[in-house]
Amino acid sequence: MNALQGLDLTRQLILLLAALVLFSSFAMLAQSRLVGLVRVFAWQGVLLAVTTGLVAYASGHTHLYASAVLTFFLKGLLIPWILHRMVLRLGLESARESDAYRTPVQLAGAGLVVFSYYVALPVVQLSALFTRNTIAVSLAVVLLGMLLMISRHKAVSQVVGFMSIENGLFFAAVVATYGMPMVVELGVAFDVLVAAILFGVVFLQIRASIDTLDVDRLNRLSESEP
Amino acid sequence: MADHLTSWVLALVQTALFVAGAPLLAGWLKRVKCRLQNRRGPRLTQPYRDLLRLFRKELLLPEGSSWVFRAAPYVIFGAIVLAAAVVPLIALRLPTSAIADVIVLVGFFALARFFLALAGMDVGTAFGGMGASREMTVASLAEPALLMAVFTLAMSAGTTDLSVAIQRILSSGLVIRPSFVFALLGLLLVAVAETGRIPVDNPATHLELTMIHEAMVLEYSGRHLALMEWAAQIKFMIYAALIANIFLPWGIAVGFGFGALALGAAAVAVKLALLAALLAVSETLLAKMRLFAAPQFLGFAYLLCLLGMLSHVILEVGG
Amino acid sequence: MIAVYLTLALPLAGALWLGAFGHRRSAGWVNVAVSGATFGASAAVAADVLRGGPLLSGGRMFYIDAFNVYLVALTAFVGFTTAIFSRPYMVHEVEAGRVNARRMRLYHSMYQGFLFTMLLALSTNNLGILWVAMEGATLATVLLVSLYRTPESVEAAWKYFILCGVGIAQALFGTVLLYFAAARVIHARDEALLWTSLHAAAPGLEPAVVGLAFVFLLVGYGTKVGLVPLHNWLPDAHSEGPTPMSAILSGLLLNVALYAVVRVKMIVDPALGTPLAGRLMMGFGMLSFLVAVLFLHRQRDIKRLYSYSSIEHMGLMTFAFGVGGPLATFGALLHMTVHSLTKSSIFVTAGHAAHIAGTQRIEQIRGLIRTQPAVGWGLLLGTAAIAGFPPFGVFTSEFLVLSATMKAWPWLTPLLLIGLGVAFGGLFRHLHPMVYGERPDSQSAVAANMLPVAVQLALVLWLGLAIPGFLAHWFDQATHLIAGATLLGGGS
Amino acid sequence: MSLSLALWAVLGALASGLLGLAADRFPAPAKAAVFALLGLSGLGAVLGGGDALLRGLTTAQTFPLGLPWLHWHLCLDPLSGFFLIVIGIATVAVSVYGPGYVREYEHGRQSTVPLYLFTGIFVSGMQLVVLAADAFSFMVAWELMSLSSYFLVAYQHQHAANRRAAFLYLLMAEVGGLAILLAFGVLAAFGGGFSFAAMRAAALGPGWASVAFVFALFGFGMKAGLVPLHAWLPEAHPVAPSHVSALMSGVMLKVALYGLIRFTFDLLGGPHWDWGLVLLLAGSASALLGVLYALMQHDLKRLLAYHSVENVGIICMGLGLAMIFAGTGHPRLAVLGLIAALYHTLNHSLFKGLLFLGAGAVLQRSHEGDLERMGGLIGRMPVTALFFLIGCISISALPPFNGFVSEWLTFQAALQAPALHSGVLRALIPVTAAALALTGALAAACFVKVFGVAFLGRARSRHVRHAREVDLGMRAGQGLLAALCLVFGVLPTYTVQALEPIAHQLLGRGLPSASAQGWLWLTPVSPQTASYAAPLVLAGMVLFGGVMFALLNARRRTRRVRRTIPWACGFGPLDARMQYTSTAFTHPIRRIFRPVWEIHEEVETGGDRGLRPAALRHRLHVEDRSWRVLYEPVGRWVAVAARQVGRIQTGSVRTYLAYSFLTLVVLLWLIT
Repeated sequence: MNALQGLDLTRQLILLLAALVLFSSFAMLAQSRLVGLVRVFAWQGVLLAVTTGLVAYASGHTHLYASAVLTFFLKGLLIPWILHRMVLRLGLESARESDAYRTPVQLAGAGLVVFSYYVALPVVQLSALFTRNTIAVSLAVVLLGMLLMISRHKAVSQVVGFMSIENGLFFAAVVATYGMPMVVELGVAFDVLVAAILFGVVFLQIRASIDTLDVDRLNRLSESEP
Repeated sequence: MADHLTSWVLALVQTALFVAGAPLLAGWLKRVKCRLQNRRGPRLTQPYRDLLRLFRKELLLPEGSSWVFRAAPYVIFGAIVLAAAVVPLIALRLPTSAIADVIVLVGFFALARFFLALAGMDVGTAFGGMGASREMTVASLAEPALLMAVFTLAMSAGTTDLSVAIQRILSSGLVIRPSFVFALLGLLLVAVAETGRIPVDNPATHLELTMIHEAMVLEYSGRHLALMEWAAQIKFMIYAALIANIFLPWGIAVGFGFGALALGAAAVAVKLALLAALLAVSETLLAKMRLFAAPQFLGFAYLLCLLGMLSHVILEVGG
Repeated sequence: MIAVYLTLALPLAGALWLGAFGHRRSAGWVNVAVSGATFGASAAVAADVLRGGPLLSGGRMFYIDAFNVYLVALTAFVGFTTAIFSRPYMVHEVEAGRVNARRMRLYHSMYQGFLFTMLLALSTNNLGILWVAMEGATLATVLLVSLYRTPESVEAAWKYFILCGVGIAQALFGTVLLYFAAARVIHARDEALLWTSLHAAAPGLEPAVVGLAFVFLLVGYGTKVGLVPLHNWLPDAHSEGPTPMSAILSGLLLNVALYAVVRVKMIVDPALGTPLAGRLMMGFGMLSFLVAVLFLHRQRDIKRLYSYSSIEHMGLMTFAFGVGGPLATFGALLHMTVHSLTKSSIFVTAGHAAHIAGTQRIEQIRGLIRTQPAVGWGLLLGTAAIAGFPPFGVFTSEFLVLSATMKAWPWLTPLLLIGLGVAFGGLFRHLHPMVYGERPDSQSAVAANMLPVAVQLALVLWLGLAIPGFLAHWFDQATHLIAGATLLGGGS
Repeated sequence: MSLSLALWAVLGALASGLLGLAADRFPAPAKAAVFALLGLSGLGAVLGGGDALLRGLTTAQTFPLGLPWLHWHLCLDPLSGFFLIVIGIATVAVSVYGPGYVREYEHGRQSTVPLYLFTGIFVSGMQLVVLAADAFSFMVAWELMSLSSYFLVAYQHQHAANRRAAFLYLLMAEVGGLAILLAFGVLAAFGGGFSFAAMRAAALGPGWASVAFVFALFGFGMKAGLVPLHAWLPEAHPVAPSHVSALMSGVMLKVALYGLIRFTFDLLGGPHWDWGLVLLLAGSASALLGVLYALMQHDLKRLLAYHSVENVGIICMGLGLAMIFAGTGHPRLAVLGLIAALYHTLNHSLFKGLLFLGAGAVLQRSHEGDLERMGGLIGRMPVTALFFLIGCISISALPPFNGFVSEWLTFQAALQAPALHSGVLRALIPVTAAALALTGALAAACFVKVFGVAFLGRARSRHVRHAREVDLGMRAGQGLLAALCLVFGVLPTYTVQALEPIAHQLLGRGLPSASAQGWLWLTPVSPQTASYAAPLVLAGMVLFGGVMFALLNARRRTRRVRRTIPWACGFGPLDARMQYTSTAFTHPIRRIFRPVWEIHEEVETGGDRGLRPAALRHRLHVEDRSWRVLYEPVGRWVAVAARQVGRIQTGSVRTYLAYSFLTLVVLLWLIT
């Protein structure tokens, strides 16, 4: 915290980036085309990478640079690229999510942001306003990611939502705690990468078995009366 | 010791009196009844002749019957005579009455009935089964009512020993207890049912659809039948003696002096004669009822006995 | 310490080797051999701990204490016995044409990979690594769930992946928050996620953050434990994957996830100073228990049936850990052991039963005792054991949990008892027609190796009759760690 | 000494079961060894229990089994000694009877291994229950008993009805076991430990004590078959192999009663009178409904099982009276009630065991379990018939056999009601006694039916016509029990004396008045109040009946008898179908007590020929009302609840995500 005292501008920038990350989450909620969704997701990754770099610069934790680079390649390039390829390969370029409930979902998203602040309020009483805000934002991004997953029918959208949850908590890790220990961070990155690849594999399997990527069609296994 | 022996001898004599007197009571009953119905009626000793004749007759056994059929008359006779030995007839404090109390007495009757019903079923005819079924049904309703009456008595006398109970009633003098009135009425009804009299059963009928007791002994002949009949007569007398001596105990011998015993014998003879006459009157007035009216009849008996019990608990002891 | 490394290295090496050669006919044996060696190593770990107390590796990377040592051994053991079962089972699957060579490679490799992640999660001292391992477990098994490529199995895999993925992501958020709280107290950054340091520093952590973290961790790992209403992936994944995987999922993964929750609770309790964590666990545990027992009544698939039973038992354990106190904790620890032994053996038997009948549908599995007595009796005894009949060990642990509940929360005991009764009815109403009766013409005996089942049930029986001294000692030490009081020292 | 003997008995039974594992490979030696060991085990139980009972000793021991801090406590005191005897006698009889009986299964399609194995475990479980002196080992032994007997019930699982019965049985056992556990839990929570010693020391308020009692009554009552928890019993007991049915009905129910006695009289401390009232009423209801339901059965073993419900009711009436008297400060009378209950316990195990063995003999020889297809067996199986008749007389509570004595004692206890202060109790207890009288009379009716229909008359089916007498071992097994029925009926004074140590143990005093007049006279309260001289009764009956027999049959001329055709209303030769059937026999009772059962009766007349129908079809189903009232609703509730809960699992992954999301949000909201 002391290190940040004199760097007002950086802090402001980080807050701005936080706002942008949050905005990108909303953009994802608003985006109905899959291709667009993946693109916004890529931007979120990039924003994350930039934030990481900025924090690294501000805090002087050099390992965060590595993290920033990793994030950029992984979340800004590689995973969006994988997803994009999937979309193309599955012939979903022009696929759109249905527009039903778009507005309520957006409003719910706004509510979630307020809720996140409400939850974060008592948490960091001792901490500076800045940290509290970043925690709240990352919490909001996590919750918005879940909202995205709940409100979307397409498997690809759900994956994007999932990845954006990861982005949210990664954001918290970077901004609030200057990243995790390196070994953990590497492990997490590895897991995320494997997850992305596996998602691709499962897409193909779903596609092969039910001929669509609509998750609402995956309802054979249930307990309620047919 | 001599006293001990005397009492045992007396007990045996009393039992013998029971056994010997039972046909006489039956004859008396029949005679009174005939008179009431404006018939001449047989002689008082007719039942003895009947028994004698049966004893002399050839024994016929139905085909397919087992040893149960042959053993039943003896078991029944034994159980009933044993029951007779327990009931005070002319004297109290006899040692035999300590062998069994009134509950055991009921048990003896039940044992006799058990074998009677089995014997009825042994032949394999429809009659036997029918009689057994009806007998057991009636008995299973009569028995709780009987015991309820007995309990009323036992609770107010504080004992189930008949001899002791009668003694206590005697010693308490003439007290009109509502419980006893109810119990007496109940017991009368039960006795009617248990001994197979009108209106529950009719010993004189052989109409296939109505008989109970006769249906079971239908296949008996000769000495077996004699034993069965005799046992039934003794049973009737036991009930009569019970009612007479419990509710009107006066006259019964408390000591073993000759005078007391003679008085006891005379008193009980009068009481039994009156009771039999009363029954004859009721049998003349009433008609036999349907089998399925019997539950109501016995239910009423049970109710009376229950009332007796409750009035004892509530009126005589106090809450 | 070498034994610990060996325990981890062996399955990792096995995973790599089998990834390359797992399609060979000998792969099943290799799988058995590696698992057996791992079990041997884990036994050595256990012996080490028994002799010298808790082990802490050089870089404080790994930590084995009384709480996880028996879980390590148990995990390796169940992994081993299931591998024995898996060999003929998968041969049968290959012969039936349900699995091709490539998938066999995947299967064998991932089997070892899964074991590796489980053992890593148990033995690591770092909550971050714990998370990585848990996520790794999901990743290792997701393709196993869809191994048969039927629409149902793909669907199950998707649900498994998404729900566990989201859950585990929440756990990561919780971990981050914990790290955030710890960073304030522990200044060496690399140590702030070490369980040993966290545990030592726990009373100084900021309660608000820790509370928030616990919620995320509970929901996250709770998803993997199968707590209602986060359990929905569990029956699907268990029923659609190959049976050996169901056995190790039920016998191991759920345990390890619960282990993670309890480890976290051990930090959270001193930090919060309130019974919040326990109460939440009790609530989730009870809810899971009650809902799962009702689900048991509606099942049509044998493996699904037993997976709901797993939810029920995990709920009970969570509840017991939530109740806290030495008696309940001891019971819960014992229950973890006996449940995983029993349940994995049940799944093994159910797998054979499904092979016999050619389907997993309960209504088509009939007359097992007549068809193949070993399988029929195995299923019957296993189910009796899991339903909590003495002298099997499940009874002992349920007895402890119940009596602890009776002391602490008497009015909750009737709920538990009703639940156990309903669960029993649910299990046996389906079990009865399966094991009893005449053999249908369509069924015939299959090659089955019931030795693992017999060994495991015998162990459960042994635990029900008497708990061996060293195990009781560990349980007691773990109880001391978790509940802060021992049972043997001053117990009733 | 006595305890180690009892432990050897437990081990013997266990070893017998384990030896049974070899039955597939070495059938003959395994069978011999199994039953020999079982018999030795029973003998050991009788001797060990007898030693403890007669000498009034209490010996305790712990075993390093069970929980690390709660080893198995085993203890043999007079109460457990008595129940060991009960178990032991039946075990001995079964071990003599068994080898002949299982011959039927040896060449059947199922292996005899489970039969031997679980019989051994079952017996050892029962013995262990009465020896256990802490809640944990008690529960282990208890459930061991339940589980192994369940496997025996399911032994002949090819019939769907048996499977259903077994399921129901285990379900009830589980539920009952849980209730017992709860009862122990309440005590343990107050007493600070699970050993019986700690529980005795528990200081409970009356409220908690009543809670514990209610749970115990529910749990043990379920096992014992108290109405309305009895419905499983007549389903389960009859479907086990008959010698096991004898053990289940004859002994296992007693073990449940042991639990009840142990729990209420010993562990809970002084029983309250209101518990006694509850037990008395439950007992009366069981006795009466049990016998009424039994009357309507025509499956022999099922009928016997319903009679077990009845007899358990009678025993509970005695126990209830004992509790009422003990709770109102009349320990002497409480002892009377307790001894009556214990005596009936012993008696029921004897005659019910005997009857089940007899039923097994009939079943084995005729392959008929249905009374309506039997008849005339007395000519074909005379020895079995005689023993069965003794059983029938005993269970019908007729003098001079044993069933009568214990019912008589129960009546005597009930008649001491005037000693009580409460007018309600004074009035109520005789009414229950009258219910007992009704029960006894109905039981007699029922056994007239059983014996009359099964053994007397003419054979109703081909199998029965060709039945033969069973082998020596099976006859000996029955003979043993039949002889004991007579012995315990004729020597009640000794028996009551032998039971006194239990009264000393539980109620702190004995019943010296019972035998004050010498061995001939049983005078439970005082000679003035009531006396019963069983030996004289027997002698008198033999005397009077015998004298008459001798007199009448002495002369040679009278010894010859002629056989004639019985009168059949002139419808030609007598036909087996003309006989009264079991259903017909009970028709009057069915009409009188109509509301007790659920009766589905239909009469179909076929072949429309006006007033003379060519075919007549009568269908009668008499069902136990407790199904409709108690069991079906529970099943329905569970089904409804399961369906409702099933709705949450929709199958949609988005819904599931929403659950996860909402859980998170709610929890976050909760903690802030």
